[in-house]
Amino acid sequence: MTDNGDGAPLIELENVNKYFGTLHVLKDINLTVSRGEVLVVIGPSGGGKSTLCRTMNRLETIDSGKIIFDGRELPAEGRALAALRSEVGMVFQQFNLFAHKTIRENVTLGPTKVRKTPKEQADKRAMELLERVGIANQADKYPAQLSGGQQQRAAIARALAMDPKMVLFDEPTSALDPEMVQEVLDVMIGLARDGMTMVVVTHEMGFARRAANRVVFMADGQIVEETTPDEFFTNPKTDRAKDFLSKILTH
Amino acid sequence: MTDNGDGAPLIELENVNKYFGTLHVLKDINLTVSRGEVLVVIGPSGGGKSTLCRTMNRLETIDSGKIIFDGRELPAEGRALAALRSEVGMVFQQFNLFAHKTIRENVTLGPTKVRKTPKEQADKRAMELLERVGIANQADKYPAQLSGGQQQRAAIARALAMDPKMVLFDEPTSALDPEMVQEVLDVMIGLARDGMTMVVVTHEMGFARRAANRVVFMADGQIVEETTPDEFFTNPKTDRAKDFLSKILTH
Amino acid sequence: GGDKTYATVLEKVQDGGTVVVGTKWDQPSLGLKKGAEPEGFDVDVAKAVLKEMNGGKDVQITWKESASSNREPFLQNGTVDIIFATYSITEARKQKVTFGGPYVVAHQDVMVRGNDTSISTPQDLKGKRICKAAGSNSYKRITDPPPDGQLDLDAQLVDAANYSECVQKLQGNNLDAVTTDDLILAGFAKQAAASGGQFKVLGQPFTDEKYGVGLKKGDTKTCEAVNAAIKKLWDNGTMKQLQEKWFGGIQGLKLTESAPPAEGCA
Amino acid sequence: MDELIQYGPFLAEGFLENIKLALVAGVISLIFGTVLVSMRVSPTPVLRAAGTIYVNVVRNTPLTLVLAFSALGLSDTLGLTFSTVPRVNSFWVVGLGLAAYTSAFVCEALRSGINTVPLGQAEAARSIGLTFMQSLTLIILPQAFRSVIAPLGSVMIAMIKNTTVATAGGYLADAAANMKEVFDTTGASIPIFLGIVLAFMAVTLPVGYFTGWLARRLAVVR
Amino acid sequence: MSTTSVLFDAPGPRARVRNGLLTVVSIIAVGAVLYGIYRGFDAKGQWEGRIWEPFIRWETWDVYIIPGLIGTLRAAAVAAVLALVFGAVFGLARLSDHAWIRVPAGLVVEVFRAIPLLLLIFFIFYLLPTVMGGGDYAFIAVVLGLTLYNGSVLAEVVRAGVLSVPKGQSEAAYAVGMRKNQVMRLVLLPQAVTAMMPAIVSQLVVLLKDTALGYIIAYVDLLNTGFKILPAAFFGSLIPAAIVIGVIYVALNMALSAFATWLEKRSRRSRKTAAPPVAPPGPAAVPMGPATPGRTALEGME
Ligand SMILES: Nc1ncnc2c1ncn2[C@@H]1O[C@H](COP(=O)(O)OP(=O)(O)OP(=O)(O)O)[C@@H](O)[C@H]1O
Ligand SMILES: Nc1ncnc2c1ncn2[C@@H]1O[C@H](COP(=O)(O)OP(=O)(O)OP(=O)(O)O)[C@@H](O)[C@H]1O
Ligand SMILES: [Mg+2]
Ligand SMILES: [Mg+2]
Repeated sequence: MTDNGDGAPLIELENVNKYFGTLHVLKDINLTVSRGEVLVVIGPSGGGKSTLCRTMNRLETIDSGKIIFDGRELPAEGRALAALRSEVGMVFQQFNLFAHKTIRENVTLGPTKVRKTPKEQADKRAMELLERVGIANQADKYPAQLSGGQQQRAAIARALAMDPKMVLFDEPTSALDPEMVQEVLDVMIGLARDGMTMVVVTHEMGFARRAANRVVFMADGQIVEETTPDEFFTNPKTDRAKDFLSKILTH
Repeated sequence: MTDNGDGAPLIELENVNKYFGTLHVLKDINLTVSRGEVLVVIGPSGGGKSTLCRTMNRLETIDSGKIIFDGRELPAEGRALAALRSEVGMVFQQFNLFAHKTIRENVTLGPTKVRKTPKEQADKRAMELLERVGIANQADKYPAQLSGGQQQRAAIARALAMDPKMVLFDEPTSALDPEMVQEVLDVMIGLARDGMTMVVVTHEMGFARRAANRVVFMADGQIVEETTPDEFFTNPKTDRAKDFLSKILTH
Repeated sequence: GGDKTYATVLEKVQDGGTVVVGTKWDQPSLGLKKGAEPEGFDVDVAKAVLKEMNGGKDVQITWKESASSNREPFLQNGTVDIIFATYSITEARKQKVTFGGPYVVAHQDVMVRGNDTSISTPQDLKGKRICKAAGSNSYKRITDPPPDGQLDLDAQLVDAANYSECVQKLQGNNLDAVTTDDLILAGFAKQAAASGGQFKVLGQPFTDEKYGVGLKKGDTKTCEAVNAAIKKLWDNGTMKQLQEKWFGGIQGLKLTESAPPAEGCA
Repeated sequence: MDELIQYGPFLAEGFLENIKLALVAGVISLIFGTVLVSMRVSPTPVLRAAGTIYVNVVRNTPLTLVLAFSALGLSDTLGLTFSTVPRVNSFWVVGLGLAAYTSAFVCEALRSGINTVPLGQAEAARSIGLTFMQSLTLIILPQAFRSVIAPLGSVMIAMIKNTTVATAGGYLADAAANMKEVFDTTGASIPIFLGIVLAFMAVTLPVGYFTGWLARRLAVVR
Repeated sequence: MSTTSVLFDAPGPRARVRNGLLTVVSIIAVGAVLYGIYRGFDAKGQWEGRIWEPFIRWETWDVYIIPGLIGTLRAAAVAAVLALVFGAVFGLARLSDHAWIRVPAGLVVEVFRAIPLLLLIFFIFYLLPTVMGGGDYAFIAVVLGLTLYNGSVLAEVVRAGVLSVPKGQSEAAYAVGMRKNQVMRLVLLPQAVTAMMPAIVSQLVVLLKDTALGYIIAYVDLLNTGFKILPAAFFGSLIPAAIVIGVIYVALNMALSAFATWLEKRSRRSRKTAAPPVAPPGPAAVPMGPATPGRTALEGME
C-alpha cells in the first residue's frame, strides 16, 4: 500500500454501457479513479475487464453513459481524441511494440511525431526511461530480439515517454514466461510509488497487495465488488468473488 | 504426497542424447520412472523439458542412448511403435484436440480405430471419462466451442481412453486462463491419487507439492537436480535451481 | 511514324514521311526477317512501288510484321500504312480493305512430302489431312463449294498458327498436304531443299490468287497511285526481274508473264 | 447491340468450347494435381524432386508456350493422338496442355492445404496410437481438404479464364478466337466484349461463390 | 536430421529400407519417362545438329532472340511499374473509411480480376484506334491489359498486407496519440511492405509470364521472334526454338521466383514486422497457415 490515491478525480465513468452486437459487455458501469490512485481490476475471463480498460482511451467506443477525463468528456474523434490518448498511456498484454523500429525508436516515435519534441531531447528522455525500466543497454535492438519481460518494460517506457496523466495496463504479465513476471511487476510497483495514476487489469495478487489502493472485481460486465486489496483477498463479500478467488488462489 | 511411486521401473532412459542440428538439447540423460510414480519436470524455458517428454513416446527420435519402456526398448516404427504410443498417453500444452471431431469422437477415436473396441462400448467408456473430468455435458460440442480448461480436460480424457500405462503432460496448464488452471490440476491430482504413472512438465508448485513423488530440475539439456518436492522447494542445492525458484516464487 | 497526320498514305509518301509497311516475316522468298529487315519478293515490290509513288525518290520505311491473321486489324487500326503480304484479293476482303493491284497472280497449288505418291492431283486430297493456317482462307478452296471455295472435297483440317507451322507438321507427318499459293509453297520448298528437306509442289494450279496491296478501306487516292506504280514496274520490266530473282528456276512454277489487269479502287 | 445479336450464335458456339475445355482440363488437372502432390510430399527424395521440378518448370512457363509444347511436342512429335479427326484431336491436346499447366497449381493448393493442418494434430494422432494411414485418412486429409476448397476454387477460376488461350495450342474455335474474328469485321464492339465477359463471369462467379460458401461451411474452427 | 512432418513419422530402419527401394523404383520410372521422350524426339529427328546449329550462332541471338527478349522485358517492366502504382492506389482506396471511395475501388478491382486477360488485351487492342486514332497499339494493349489485371491483383495484396499487420500495432499507435494517417504511414505501411514483398514479386512473375499473350496480337516479344519468325528462317527448327525459348522464360521466371522465395523466408524470419507474409495471390492463393504461429504440416519437408 502506498500513500497516494487521495487526489481529485482524474477519470469518471458514469452509467457506461457497451454492447458487442447483442452481447452486453459493460453494464451500467460507474467508476472514479482519483489522481495518483492505483486501481486493480480483477475478474473471470470474458467479464469485460479489457473492454472497460479500452473505453478509457476510446480504443472502444461506448453506447451510452459518459466518460470524463481530467474534467472534460472524452472527445469523439480527430485531433482532440489523439491529444487525449497521448495523455493516457496504455500497456498491452501482447506488448505491441512497433516491430519495425528499434526499442529507442519505439520510445521516441510518440514524442517526436505527436508532441513534435526535438529529436535529441526525445532521445535523451528515452534513454532516461529505458534506464529506469532497466533495459537501456537494449536500446538499439529490435523488439523481436528481446525477451518478453524486456519487451514489456520497453512498452512501459514507451507509454511513459508521452508523460501521461494516467497509464492503463491490460494484463501486462500474463503473456510472459513465469520467470519474467517479477521484473515487470517491479517496474510497475516503482511507478505506483512515484504517484502515477494507474488502472491495472491483472491476476497478480502480490502486485495488488503491494501497490493497489483499491480493487474492483468485475464479472459479466458488472462491477460486483469494489474495496481495498486486503479486504478483497481476505474477506470477499460476494459468492462470485469467493468462487473466483478459490480458483486462482489454490495453485 | 501420495503413497504410490514404489513399483518396478516402467520407463528407463540411459545416456540419452539428442541434437537439433548442432544444438545439443539432451545431454546424457539418465532417468527412471517407476510404476505409479508421479514425476514433475521443472526448469527454465528452452532447457529441454518438452524434448525429454516427447522422446518418451518417440515423437522425437534420439541420437544415442536407450529408452526402455515396460521392459522393451522403444520400437522404431510401424505397428509396434503405434502400439507403444497407445500405451503412453500424451497431453499437450496446446490441447491438440482433433478440430473437426466432437469431444466424444475425440475420445472414442483411439479405442475404436486402434483397439477395435465396439462403438457402444467405446462410447460408454468415453462418457464415463468425460464424467470423471467433469465435461460430460459438453460431449457433442466441437473443441473450438469449449473453454481452454474444458479442452484440456477433454484431452486428458482422450489420453485415458486408451488405458495407458503412463501419461505424459507437457505444460498442460500454461496455455490456460488463470481461473481454469485449477480445474485441470484437480483432474491431474485425482489421476495421481488413482496410481497413474505420470511425467508432468509444469511450473505449478501447488501441484508438485501435492501430487509429485519426485522433482527433476532441468536446465541446458541436463538434469541438474533430482529430489523430493519438499526438498526442492525449500532447500534447492544448486545455484541454477535457487536462481530459478527465486524468480518464479516471488509473485 | 512521324508526328504529322496525313489524310492518305500517298500524301505521307510524297511528303517524305516514314511509311509503315506490313509484310510477312516468316515466309521464305516472299517476306522473311533476316537481320534488321525482312527480305523477299513482297519486300522488294513494296520498295519499288513506294519509290515509284514518290517520283523515283527512296522512301523511308518501317517494316512491320503482318501475319495473315492481323492484316485487316492492322489496316483498320492504322498499325501499318500499307500491306504487301501475299494478300489475295477476294470479294469478302474487299468489304474491309481497299486493294491496289494486283501486282502478281499466284495460283493455289498443293505441296506434299517428296516421298508421298498417294497425292498427285488436288482431287486426291479427299480424306487427307490438310493445313488450316490461322487467318488464311486457302483451305476453303478445297473443302467448300463455290463461290467461296472450289473443289468441295471432304478433307480433314489441321489447325496451325501459320504456314511455317504447317510445313513443320507436313515434315513431321502430322498432316498430308499444305495447300496454298504456289509462290508461298515454292518459297518453303526452296528453303527446305537448301537444308535437306524433301517437299514437292504438285504443279497443278487450280485458282488465280491476285496479290493485292492492302490499304485502309476508302483510301482510293493512294490506291490509284499504287496501280499506276505497278503498271510502270511491269512496263519497265522490274516485276519480271524481281520474280526471276526470287522464284527463278523452281520446277513446276508458272510465273506471271504480264501485268495483271487492275481491279479498280473501291 | 445489333452486332451482339448478329454474331451471338457464333460467339456462343466459341464459348461452349471454352466450357468444354474447362471441364476436361478441370477433371484431368485434379487427378494429375493429386498425383503430383503425393509425389511432392512423399518420403522419397527422387519423387519429391521430380514433383518439385515439374511444378517449378511448368509454373514458370507461359501458358502460351505450354500449349504450344503440348501440340508440337506431345502430339506432333511424340505421336500422342486422341482422335483421327484433327479438330477433335486438337481439342484434347489443348485440354491436356491446359490440365498439365493447371495441375501444377492444383498441386500447390493441395500442398498448402496440408500445410494448414497444425503439426500438433498429427502428433496427437500419433500419440494415441494411430498408424500412418489412419492419421492420414482420419485426421490430416479431412482437415486439409476443408482448407483447400477455396484455393482450389481460385485455381479453377483461373483455369476457366485460361481456356481463352487455346489458340496457342492450335485450337481456333473458342470464344477469344471467335471474338477476334468478329472484331476483324466489326472493329472493337463493346457489346460483344461485355457479352463474352459476362458469359465468363456467369461461370466463374458461381464457382467462386460456391467454393467460398462450401469452404466457410466446412471450415475447421480452431 | 530429425524432421517431423505432419505426414510422416521420423523413419526407423525398415522405413529407411522401404524409402530406399521406393527411391530406386522411382529413379527407374522417371528415367524411363525421360528416355521415352528422348527416343520420341529422336525418332522425329529433333536432336539433329542441323536444326540446333542456328542457336550457337551469334546472329540468331542478335537478330531474333535478343530483340524479342527486349520486347518482353520492356512490356513487363512498364506494366510492372504501372501495376504497382495501380495496386497501391486501389489497395489503399479499398481500405478507406469512406464508402464512396471504397466501393467503386472494390468494383474496379473485382471486375478486372474477373476478365480473362487475353480478351482484355484483344479488346483494348481493337478499341484504342477507334478512340485515339491510328497507330501501333500492340505494346500499349499488352501493357494496359497487364496493368489492369495485375494491378487489381496487387491491390488485393496491398490490402491484405495492411490487414495482416496485427491489430495491436495500430492500437498501440493510436494509444500514443497518433492520427489515422500517421498510423498508416509510420506503423502499418512499413510493416505491410515487408509482409507483402514476396507476394508482390510472385505476382510480377505472373505478369512477366503473361507478356507472352502479346504474341497473339503480334506484339514483338520473345515468343514472337523466337518461336514464330526464327523457325521460319531456319527450316525445321521449331521444336529446338520452342525449347530454347522455354528455357529462357523458365530461367527468367525462376530467378524472379527464387527472389520471391528468398524474400518470403526473410520476411518470415524478419524481426521488422509483426505481420506474417501475405499469401501469394492468384491461382496459388491459399490462406496462410494456422492462425497461431506454430509449426505446421510439411515443415521440414523440403
Ligand atoms: N471486438 C469484439 N467483438 C465482439 N465481442 C467482443 C470483442 N471484444 C470482446 N468481446 C467480448 O466481450 C466480452 C468481454 O471481453 P473482454 O475482453 O473485455 O473480457 P476480459 O474480462 O478482458 O477477459 P480476459 O480475461 O479473457 O481478457 C467477451 O465475451 C468477449 O468475447
Ligand atoms: N524441432 C526443433 N528443431 C530445432 N530446435 C528445437 C526443436 N524443438 C526444440 N528445439 C530447441 O531445443 C531446445 C529445448 O527445447 P524444449 O522445447 O525441449 O525446451 P523446454 O524446456 O520445453 O522449454 P519451454 O519451457 O519454453 O517449453 C530449445 O533451445 C529449442 O529452441
Ligand atoms: Mg482481457
Ligand atoms: Mg516446452
